[in-house]
Amino acid sequence: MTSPTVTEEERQTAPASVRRTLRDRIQQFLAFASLIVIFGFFSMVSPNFFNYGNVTNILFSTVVIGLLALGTTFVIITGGIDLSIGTGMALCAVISGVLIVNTGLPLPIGVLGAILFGGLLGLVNGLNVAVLGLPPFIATLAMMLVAQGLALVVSNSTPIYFDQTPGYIDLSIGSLVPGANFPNAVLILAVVAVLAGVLLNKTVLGRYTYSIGSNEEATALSGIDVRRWKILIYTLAGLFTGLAGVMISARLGSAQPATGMGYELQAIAAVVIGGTSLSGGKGSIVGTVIGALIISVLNNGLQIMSIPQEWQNVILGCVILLAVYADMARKRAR
Amino acid sequence: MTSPTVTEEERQTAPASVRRTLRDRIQQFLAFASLIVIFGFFSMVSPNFFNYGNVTNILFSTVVIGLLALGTTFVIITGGIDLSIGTGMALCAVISGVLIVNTGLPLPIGVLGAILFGGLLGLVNGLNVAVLGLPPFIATLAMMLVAQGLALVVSNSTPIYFDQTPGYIDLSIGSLVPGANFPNAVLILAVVAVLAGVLLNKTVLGRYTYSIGSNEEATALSGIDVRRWKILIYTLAGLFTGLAGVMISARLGSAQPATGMGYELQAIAAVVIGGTSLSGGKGSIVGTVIGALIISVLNNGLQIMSIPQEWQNVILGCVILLAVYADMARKRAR
Amino acid sequence: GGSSGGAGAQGGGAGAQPYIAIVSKGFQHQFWQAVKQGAEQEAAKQNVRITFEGPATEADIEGQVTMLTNALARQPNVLGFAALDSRAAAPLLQQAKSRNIPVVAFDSGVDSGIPVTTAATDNKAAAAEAAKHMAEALGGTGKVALVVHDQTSRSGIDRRDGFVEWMKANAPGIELLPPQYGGGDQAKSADITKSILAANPDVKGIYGSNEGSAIGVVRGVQESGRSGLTVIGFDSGQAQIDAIRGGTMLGAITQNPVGMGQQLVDASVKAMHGESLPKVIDTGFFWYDKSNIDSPEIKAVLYQ
Amino acid sequence: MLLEARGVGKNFPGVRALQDMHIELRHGEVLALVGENGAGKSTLMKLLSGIYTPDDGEFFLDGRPLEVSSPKHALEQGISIIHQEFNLMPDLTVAQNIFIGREPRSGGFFLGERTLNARAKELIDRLHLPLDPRQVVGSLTVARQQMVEIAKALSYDAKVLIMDEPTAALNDAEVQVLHDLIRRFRRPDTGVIYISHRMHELKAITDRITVIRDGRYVDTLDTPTTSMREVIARMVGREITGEAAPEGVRTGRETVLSVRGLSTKALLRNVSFDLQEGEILGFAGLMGAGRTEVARALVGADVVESGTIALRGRPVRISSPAEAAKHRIGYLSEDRKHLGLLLEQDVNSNVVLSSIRDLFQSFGFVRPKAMRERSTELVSSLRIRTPSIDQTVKNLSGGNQQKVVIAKWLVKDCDILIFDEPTRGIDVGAKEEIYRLLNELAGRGKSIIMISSELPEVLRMSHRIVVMSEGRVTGHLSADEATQESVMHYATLRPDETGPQENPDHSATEAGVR
Ligand SMILES: Nc1ncnc2c1ncn2[C@@H]1O[C@H](COP(=O)(O)OP(=O)(O)OP(=O)(O)O)[C@@H](O)[C@H]1O
Ligand SMILES: Nc1ncnc2c1ncn2[C@@H]1O[C@H](COP(=O)(O)OP(=O)(O)OP(=O)(O)O)[C@@H](O)[C@H]1O
Ligand SMILES: [Mg+2]
Ligand SMILES: [Mg+2]
Repeated sequence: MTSPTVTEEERQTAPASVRRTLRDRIQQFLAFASLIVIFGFFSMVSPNFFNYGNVTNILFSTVVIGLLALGTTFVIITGGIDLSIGTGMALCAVISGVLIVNTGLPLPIGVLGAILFGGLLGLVNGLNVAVLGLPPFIATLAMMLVAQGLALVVSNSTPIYFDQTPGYIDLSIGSLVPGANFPNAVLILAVVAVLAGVLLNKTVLGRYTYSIGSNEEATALSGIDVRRWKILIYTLAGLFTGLAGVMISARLGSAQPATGMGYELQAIAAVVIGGTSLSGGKGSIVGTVIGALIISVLNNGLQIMSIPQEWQNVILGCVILLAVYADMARKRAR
Repeated sequence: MTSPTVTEEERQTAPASVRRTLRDRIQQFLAFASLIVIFGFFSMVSPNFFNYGNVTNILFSTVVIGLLALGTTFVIITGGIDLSIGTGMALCAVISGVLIVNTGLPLPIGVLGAILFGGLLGLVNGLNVAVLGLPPFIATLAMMLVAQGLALVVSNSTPIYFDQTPGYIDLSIGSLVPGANFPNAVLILAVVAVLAGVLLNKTVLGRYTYSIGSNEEATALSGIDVRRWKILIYTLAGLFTGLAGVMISARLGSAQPATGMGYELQAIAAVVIGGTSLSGGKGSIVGTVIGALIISVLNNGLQIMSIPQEWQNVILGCVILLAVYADMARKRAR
Repeated sequence: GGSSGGAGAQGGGAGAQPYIAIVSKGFQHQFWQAVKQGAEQEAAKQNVRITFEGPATEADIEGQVTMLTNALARQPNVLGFAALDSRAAAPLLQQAKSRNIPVVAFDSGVDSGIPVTTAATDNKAAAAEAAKHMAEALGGTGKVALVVHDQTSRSGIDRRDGFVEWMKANAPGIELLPPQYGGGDQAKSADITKSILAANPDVKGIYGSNEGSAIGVVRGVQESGRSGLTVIGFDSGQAQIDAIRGGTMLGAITQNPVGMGQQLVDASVKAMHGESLPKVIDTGFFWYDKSNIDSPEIKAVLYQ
Repeated sequence: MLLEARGVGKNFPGVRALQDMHIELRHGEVLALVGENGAGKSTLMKLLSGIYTPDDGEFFLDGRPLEVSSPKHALEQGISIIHQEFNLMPDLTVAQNIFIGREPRSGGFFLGERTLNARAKELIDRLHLPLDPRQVVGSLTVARQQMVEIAKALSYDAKVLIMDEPTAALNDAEVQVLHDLIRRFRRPDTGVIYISHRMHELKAITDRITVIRDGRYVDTLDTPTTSMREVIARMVGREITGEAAPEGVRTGRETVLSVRGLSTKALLRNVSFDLQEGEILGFAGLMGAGRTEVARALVGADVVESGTIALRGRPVRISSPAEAAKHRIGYLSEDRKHLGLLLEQDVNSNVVLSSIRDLFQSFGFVRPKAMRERSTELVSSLRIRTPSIDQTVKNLSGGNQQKVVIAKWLVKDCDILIFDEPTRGIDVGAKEEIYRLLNELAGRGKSIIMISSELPEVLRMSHRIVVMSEGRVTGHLSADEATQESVMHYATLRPDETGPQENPDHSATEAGVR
């Protein structure tokens, strides 16, 4: 990590806008600092924390929450929320199992099918929010319940095992680099995060995501088809949910219909810890990734240190408070 | 149920304000309609649904969620959210056990202590939100984790039983009216709901709750000490959480440290189904009570009909969508 | 934030004291606390260090897998493991094997040859025992309802299926209602029980498949003011013991959680020293009711 | 005929906003549309931009029937609008706001951010606006936000440009810039509809004036041959006679508020002034001079770095508007939408908001009847056009919303009232009423700070004037000394030109009044 340095001269001659970008960059680096502090702390107190194996573990355990958080970042920036991502993920995992194991479709088609099914769930959310005008909280709460039930119905309340398709499991725990023992899941998360970043920062979709969250009415008055974009954004979040379903079932070697509840809260927490505002208009992919990492570093570190389990949540809560407070205080200080 | 009738003459001469109140009343009656429709449906399809015993069951099963939802209605109207009510409730139950069973304090003092402890949790939330300026989602998420951990720590991960204090259990399942088999818990919920209604509609606190939710900055610039009122409102929600802790432990005859997670989402759902907007400024106690009832009528009715359980959530989700949609369509139609 | 006081003793796998990492199916519930207690007792006796952890709910399979990963990162001498879904953990168990960390399974079996032994109860047989007592108490006829804690976890499925299969095979006069699932939450299970009673006034018996479900059933029956029902539960805990003494509950099946914890640690120590172990250590289950609840052998396996 | 409306009508629940309205915009002309607050001007424009659909009547564009189904549709047909209320995305930058929906793209989907900023820069330079394309709009002052709106509207290649009170937030210099822009926009194939309550602007920029009243068409007059007096008479149906000079100027009264060396991190440097009992103290200056910031710092809405505030000689610390209110100081914000009103609530709730605790409660319980009585009283005394005090404030016309804000502070009985742009968006008739009100308040011994960007207003109302420039006080003028020229002299004085008057040591709190 090399922090950008500027000579005093440059700073004085640089136009305001350039200076601003610079400051933004430094600030994101500072947001990173919370994470680094926590990381450093655990490295010091526990000999088993900072080594290749455990850092890989941390990254690996970030994958599912990370994917869900990435998708929901878009929704939250529009000022919405998506509670259906947890159980929706379980349903997509089951669909993947049905397609690949029960139906015997080829792996790539099954995976694509599951992801697209996630998109379908998102589409329904989007229609409910944008066309029927339901509050996102209600629309996605209902979808959360429906997906939970359907996952059980479709799977007949039994896990679906992928033992016969080892390639599927390799999607998660396999390693592209032979011998490196670096799970593919982490690579996938990285690639998807970059894609999400590009989508949010460099495309029209991203621009309208911020615009809608910033002022939905004004966006509509500027001639933008807000409905259509909102539907698209929820659908996009659904695709991430679908991918998360694939990745969790690949990790577990099975589609578990009863999991998923509670993941939505963790993913939303990651997004908010990462500085995205629940009232919309503000947020970043980098922030979300940092937020997700903060949560998994904390979980991992506390477990590695063998802190009594009842205390782990207490500490987790306090550290989250501190991290967010520090981030805010810094922003305010500028 | 007699709907108010007005002759054409009255309507024409009545001043606008009176007419509006009337219309409001009719509309609240209409909001009630969703509930009635669902209730009527179950009464028709299942002979065992509509009878004294089962209606009492429904009311009784509404108590805990209802209490949590009432408290959190205030917070949501300010534009905030409180995720800590579920595990906070468990912690308060444990505190009640510690005070009454382990310490041997007299019952009323123990109950009061538990409720006040809830207020303390709320106070901490309020300080974090109003003074440190943390987003309510984060502040209360952290409190959710902390309370969950503390409930286990304080209780040593064991339930605390109230069998030596039968009076405590009677708070919930005892019946004031002898022989009527009408549980006290329902009476308590009713009384508290009325109090909450008075507080929200007739007091300065209620006024400011709405004002803060409508436009916090404008409220502050109008010379209102927004911080102080927000702290008060979160504290108030905490008191409700404390009471819910007392009521659930009285019902179960024991303080269960591991429960609570998930109750917050149900309570928030009840509030939102009841027409309170998560973006603040709008909401009512009557709505929240109706929302909580809709959820428990649905749960009860589907179970009574012996719908396979995996379908129950699917149906629950769809009905919630429909109920909220119908309510919104009606409001728009006016 | 002065709450990190519990962070004291831990020192990686390098210490002189052997270290056994135990990952269970749960943590907060009484049953697991009793297992933990047994394990701690035995650990003190054998002078080994243990850690005991488990996910918040039995649906959190990924959480358990992560805990297992982290437990392995702590370099234990032996790994104790109660799998929520044994196949999900297969790669990690493989990793343990390749690092020469013996695995001792407990509570329920692991579908693989890796564990050196399994200290477990046969949940299906235990549930069948419950069914037998139910049928006897009802004289072989009547409607029976099931309030089960979970529809996807191993223990939930076994305790449901063991009960149902025994009834189908041996008690044709008993009519079983479709099982309802309360997640082991007492209040929810109580509400479910009351709905069942409202919908089926002629129910004669109800079976609750774990502590939370069983206590919920008892509460539900009490709250609905019904009497003359035969309630059979599972596991122990003070509320259930009281219900049996008081007559609301006929009896219950208990496993021996404290014993399970002890056996687990004992077997782990043996595995560490390379001693040979039986493939299965049956930790057993017991039927208890008013008649034998105070007997020493039952008292020993109940937790309050 | 470029644009024509015939027999247009529009009803809202309980309100007949427009009735048989007609309007004719010729090619190449600037047509003024005037009328009292709530006359229906904005409603007519919203019909033209597709936000509402008319209940009756038709529109014609270049003689062809025009139906507008959505804002987008309006833009496509060449109708571009600056709405009375801002329609900006505060989290986006200036450039992003201007070109929202028309971003330069590559591959149809990827943004060309550099091109976007370049285009915005070009546009801004062409319009001579003091904006930086990359600045986030939410951090701009109201006036600059208004400029973004103007740039946005002009960036469309429009035939008809509609401006709904574009100058409400601008001062005279900026109004000149805007008028230049309009003159350059006017071509033989285009036309402008210009809504304003500032009568002297109409003379300067418009060709004809259409007057409407109570949702009905009244008359159309040729600007050059009409006196503003006539226009006003048609608008309000009566003669408005306002005094042209400040009323009841008193000197040598007790100083109630004395500010010394007030500085803030962002802008203010060593601001000092005194306010006397029963005085109207005007604050003049160009946009961004820091007048709003003085007010906010005074009431504790912004953090003060250094400086002292004394009330009747006693030093006080005011760290929040609530404390200010306790000291009987009230602040009426210039940004009514974001800082002044609870838009989703009714008139009644807004009017009583700041005084519930003082006037409308007993033992914590509110007294709804007392509140309603007082609200009703104010609605009629300020002539707020609303079907009832239960109307949601959002549904009031802009000017009437402004009156609600004023009503709120009239209910609360403060000793010191700071009015920041109190007549923004208010019609001539109502303006007179507000002037009368301010004078009456001062007459009752209240002390008033009036911040205004309309110089004539400052001159006519103020007993004394404080002039600011770039965060510093550059001049104090008595009513006799104050003229357009003298105020503008101090307002354009660069602080480094003020020589010895300026104390470079910011921490000095003892600097006297000059
Ligand atoms: N959405 C609405 N619902 C109800 N009434 C409305 C709505 N919009 C406008 N009105 C009413 O219609 C009337 C005309 O309002 P409009 O905004 O057109 O006035 P205006 O001429 O622009 O006034 P101003 O100069 O104050 O901006 C007002 O009485 C207003 O209260
Ligand atoms: N929220 C803000 N963030 C950053 N800068 C601000 C903010 N608000 C005001 N400013 C800056 O402070 C300066 C003074 O603004 P202020 O509103 O006090 O001026 P004013 O004299 O009241 O003029 P007007 O209200 O006409 O714009 C401006 O240059 C503006 O850029
Ligand atoms: Mg208007
Ligand atoms: Mg200003």
